[in-house]
Amino acid sequence: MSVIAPKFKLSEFIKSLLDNIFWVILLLNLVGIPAVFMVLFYIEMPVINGELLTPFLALSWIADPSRTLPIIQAFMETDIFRVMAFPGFGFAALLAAGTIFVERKMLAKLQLRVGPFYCGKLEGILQLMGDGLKLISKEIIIPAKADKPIFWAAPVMFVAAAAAFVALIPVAPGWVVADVDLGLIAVFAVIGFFPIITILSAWSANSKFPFIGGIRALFQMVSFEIPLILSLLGVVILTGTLNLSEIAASQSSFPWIIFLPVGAIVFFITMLAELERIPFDLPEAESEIVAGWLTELSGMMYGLVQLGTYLKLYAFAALFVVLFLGGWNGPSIVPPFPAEIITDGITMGPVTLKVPGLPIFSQEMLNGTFWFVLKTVGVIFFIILPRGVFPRVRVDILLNLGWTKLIGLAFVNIFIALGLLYAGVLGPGGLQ
Amino acid sequence: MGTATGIIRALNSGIKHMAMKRFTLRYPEEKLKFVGDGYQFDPSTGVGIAGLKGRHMLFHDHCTGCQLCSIACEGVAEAIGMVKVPEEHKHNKKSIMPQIDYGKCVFCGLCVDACPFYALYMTNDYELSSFSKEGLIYTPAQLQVKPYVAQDSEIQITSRGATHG
Amino acid sequence: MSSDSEKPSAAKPVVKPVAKKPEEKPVELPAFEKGLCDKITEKFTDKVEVAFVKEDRVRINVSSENVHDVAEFIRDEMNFDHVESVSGVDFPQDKEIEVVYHIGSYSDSSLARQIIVLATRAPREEDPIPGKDATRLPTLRDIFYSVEFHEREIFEMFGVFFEGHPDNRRLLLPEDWADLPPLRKDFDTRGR
Amino acid sequence: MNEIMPGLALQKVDERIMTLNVGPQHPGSGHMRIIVQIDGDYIVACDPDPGYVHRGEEKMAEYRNYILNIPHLERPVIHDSCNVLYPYVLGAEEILGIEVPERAKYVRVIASELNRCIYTMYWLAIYGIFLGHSTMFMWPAGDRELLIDLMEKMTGARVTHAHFIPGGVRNDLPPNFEDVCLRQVNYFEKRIKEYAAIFYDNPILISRTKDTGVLSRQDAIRLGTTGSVLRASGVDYDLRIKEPYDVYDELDIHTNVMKEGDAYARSRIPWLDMMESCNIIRQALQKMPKSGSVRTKLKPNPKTKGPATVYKRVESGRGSLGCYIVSDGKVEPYRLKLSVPSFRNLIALPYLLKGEKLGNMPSVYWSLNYWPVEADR
Repeated sequence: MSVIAPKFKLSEFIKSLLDNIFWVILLLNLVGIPAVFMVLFYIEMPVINGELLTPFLALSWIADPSRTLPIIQAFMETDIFRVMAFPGFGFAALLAAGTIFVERKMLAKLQLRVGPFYCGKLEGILQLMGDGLKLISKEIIIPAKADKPIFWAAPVMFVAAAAAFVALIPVAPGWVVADVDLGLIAVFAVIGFFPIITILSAWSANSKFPFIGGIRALFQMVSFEIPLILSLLGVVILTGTLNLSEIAASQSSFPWIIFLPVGAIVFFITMLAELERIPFDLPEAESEIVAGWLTELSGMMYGLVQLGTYLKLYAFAALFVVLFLGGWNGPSIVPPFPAEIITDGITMGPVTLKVPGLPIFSQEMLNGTFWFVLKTVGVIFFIILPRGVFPRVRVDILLNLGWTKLIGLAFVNIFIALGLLYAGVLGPGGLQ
Repeated sequence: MGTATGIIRALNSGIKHMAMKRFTLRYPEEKLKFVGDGYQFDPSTGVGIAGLKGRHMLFHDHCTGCQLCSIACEGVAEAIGMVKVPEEHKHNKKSIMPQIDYGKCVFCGLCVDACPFYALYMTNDYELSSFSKEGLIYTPAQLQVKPYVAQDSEIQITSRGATHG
Repeated sequence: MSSDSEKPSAAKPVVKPVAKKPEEKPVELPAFEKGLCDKITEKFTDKVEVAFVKEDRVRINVSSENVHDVAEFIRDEMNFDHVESVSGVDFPQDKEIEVVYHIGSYSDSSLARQIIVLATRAPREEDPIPGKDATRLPTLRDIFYSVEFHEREIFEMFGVFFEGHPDNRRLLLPEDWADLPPLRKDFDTRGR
Repeated sequence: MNEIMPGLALQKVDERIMTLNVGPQHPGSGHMRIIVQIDGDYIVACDPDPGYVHRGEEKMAEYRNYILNIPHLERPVIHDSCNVLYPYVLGAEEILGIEVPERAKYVRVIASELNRCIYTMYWLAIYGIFLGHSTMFMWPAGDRELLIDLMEKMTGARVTHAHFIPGGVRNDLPPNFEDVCLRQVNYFEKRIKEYAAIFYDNPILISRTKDTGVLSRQDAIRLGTTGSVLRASGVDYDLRIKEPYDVYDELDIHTNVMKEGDAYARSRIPWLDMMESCNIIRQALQKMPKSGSVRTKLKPNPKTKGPATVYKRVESGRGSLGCYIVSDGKVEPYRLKLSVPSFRNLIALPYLLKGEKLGNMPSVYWSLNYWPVEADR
């Protein structure tokens, strides 16, 4: 018998399990299904088999295999799916979670240690879930003299701003949450929110170390926004558009990094600074100012900020891919969907199953997503790698770098772009 | 371009190390190998024999109850107390033997140096954790037991870096 | 406190038997150290008492009035430039606290092995009020900058107030320490 | 207030000045507090406040005899426990009048050099993490294991060895130790050379620590600093050469001196010293008598020759470490004073930090090779 839990009884354990299952089912019925219905009422329902779908029909027909896929497809067309799942939050959060795991394992490998190992049996793959559960279960402690409403709101606002950033990223042709014409301007606008949220959180905590960290974050982000914007001007000059989807589409034959390597390097460095990653993690420099502006955040508030940070990391990497590496463009490697399945159905011995609604995703979309994710992961690798290699820089070196060197290089990049434009090599829309 | 070369050298060094072997000793699964059977002391020459300073081992047939180990511990940790044992030995008139509190012991081994009768040695056993303070107090009967210590891992130096086997 | 009264009687000869050593066997004295010692005795003839001259170590006992001058002479004329250690030794039976400066030299490589041990004594109070009683010595901070923290430590550990020290505050002990200076002999660790 | 309690002082507060308590519960301080006053990003005043881990080793030593002092006197720097015991053991040998066998002297030199590397690796790991370089935290912490393994084979304990004793060392080397030691030390040296690309030649590190906290040669001498801080300021002073103890005069030792005196030089000197230590270990293994006694027999409660005072010093991982023993002829020391290098280097901290940026505080502070527990004793 274990000493840690001496009063363990199997019958009581099973009883508690049943108890939990009962409550889950009860809550699902009382809250979950009404919520689903309410959501469905606000979605424009498609016409399937000549009949307008109602929420009731949607839930009942989904059990019919011949109607399941068309209904799912119809939901994928809706905005709420795009915001919550594929090009939006869910997809980004999944990539962010993957980033965190890969970062930890990769750093561990670089540092000749093991990293997360025990949680989830397979090389600690469930470690992130464990950390999340821990953060949720922790008590949230708020400083006594903090400005409570702002202090509470700051982490939520941080995640919201990061999610807004994510919404602007086109993942595959046509797959983008907000396809705005002034997409790049919108990106700059969203980036402009982060220093404000940071300084709000830091100021409202009413504590010394968060205050210093917040001020550092403020001037770091503000001073690096200018080279960030300038470094992207080259791309805008060459493409003649601010729409991110069109910028990505314009790189069908070659990515802009071939012509604008200087701009890409400047953007990469400013990206590291905007993301507060080593070597530019001054706002969280632990040996000087404890944890910077995150010092007083605890429990899930800290978890939210971390989630927002990694969403932001994904969004910046994706922006780099869209602007310089050609977005979803790449050789077609996903095989076309076998036509006989659509026409003849799936034959399994004597049974032939005809599934209407296939294919769910088009070949173009799958191919685009594949290349996009591959490139993004590559960029994320190079964002993560400096953490294992470089120490933290100092404030004056950072500002010196931002205000003198990077702005100068960004102007060099603009002149390169203008030169290319006037020499007639390139024009708006790509290679002439 | 000294800065750029320096940065590239650093990145290169970092990436190269990803191919090296992990050095971590995964403790509960792997356990370190030690030399010898623990620290011992030869009173005739006055020189110890190398070995891990772990849990003690008491040889009841050598112990005379002279309290020298207890006196040696007095200025260090005060971990050794003399207790009555229900045994009768000719050389141990008072029937007292050391009882060691591992909550206090600092494993310096000066008690072993103090013993003139080869009665107190140290062993390789270092896993002494217990759920209670009382569990850390080892009576003479417990100290008599020779521990089994798993030793399976050793530092190996390979072409891809050092590793714990 | 019976044990305490025994200690000083044994502690007393710390200086004296060794102090006679140079007069008894002057032949065995190492030459270089003797030269160092002679330099000081020439200048301060009867103000200093040479306790011993050993290999690499010269010990000089000075009264508290002259310690400042002797230290200045050691720094200016003999190229000793820093104090390695300042230790206090409590002698309750003599009613004195000895403060020992170990002075070394970095800048002169021929003196690298040498340590001049400069000892002086302050009166000792039975009931000390650190900083307010007669247990005072002149500070050497203006001569050797490196004694700053050491003298602060002696102040809190022995209650020796260094007059002229710019920053005579507590260093290691907690702010609310309201007991005897802990390294004095009458501060017994047993039973505390 | 100032008169009642000398430790407390009320200060006037300028509105521009912000007072930061760096420590004792701060990732960038260790077991000490640095009261830093900053004006914007510049430090205008700095007041180190050690003493959080003071445990009165010197007082404890007055109640124990010369042998029982050994386990607790190594506690101030457990990572450097052989070196912190070394001056005490040398002093006790002079007071007790014991000779040390030749082989024991070599064993002591090997143990002392191994321990110096172990300490320096730990110091380097923390220097890495202070600068935000997590790899430089993990690599030294892992490679240190190679030497800890050697010390464990040699002394039977991983950290607090209690190995040196007046009259030699506690036990002889285990069989086959020389080969294992040579192999692991050679690999260790190869490893620490790899730190150059990622840490010491890293342009970001150089730009961050170069020309910060410059301690000139005159100031280094005047402040009485020691060890790597002194050698980084251009003073060639190493007790292993200047005042060789045991068998250091028979070994070929080379000191590393840098002229710059900034935080970078101060952090580079210990690294170079580690390679020198590897060299010394190899020489000592070669010259060591292959057999012989390692310990002069000693009673458990040894008698002294009579009243005496001894001041012995050795070069530890942080600098010269002195031990002043006053004996009144009893079995216990009458007074024992450890003159520790960390305490001597601490005086340079307020001097160097004044006028520096806040971002330089960790690099300057830890480059002083300061070990808070040792300074408190």
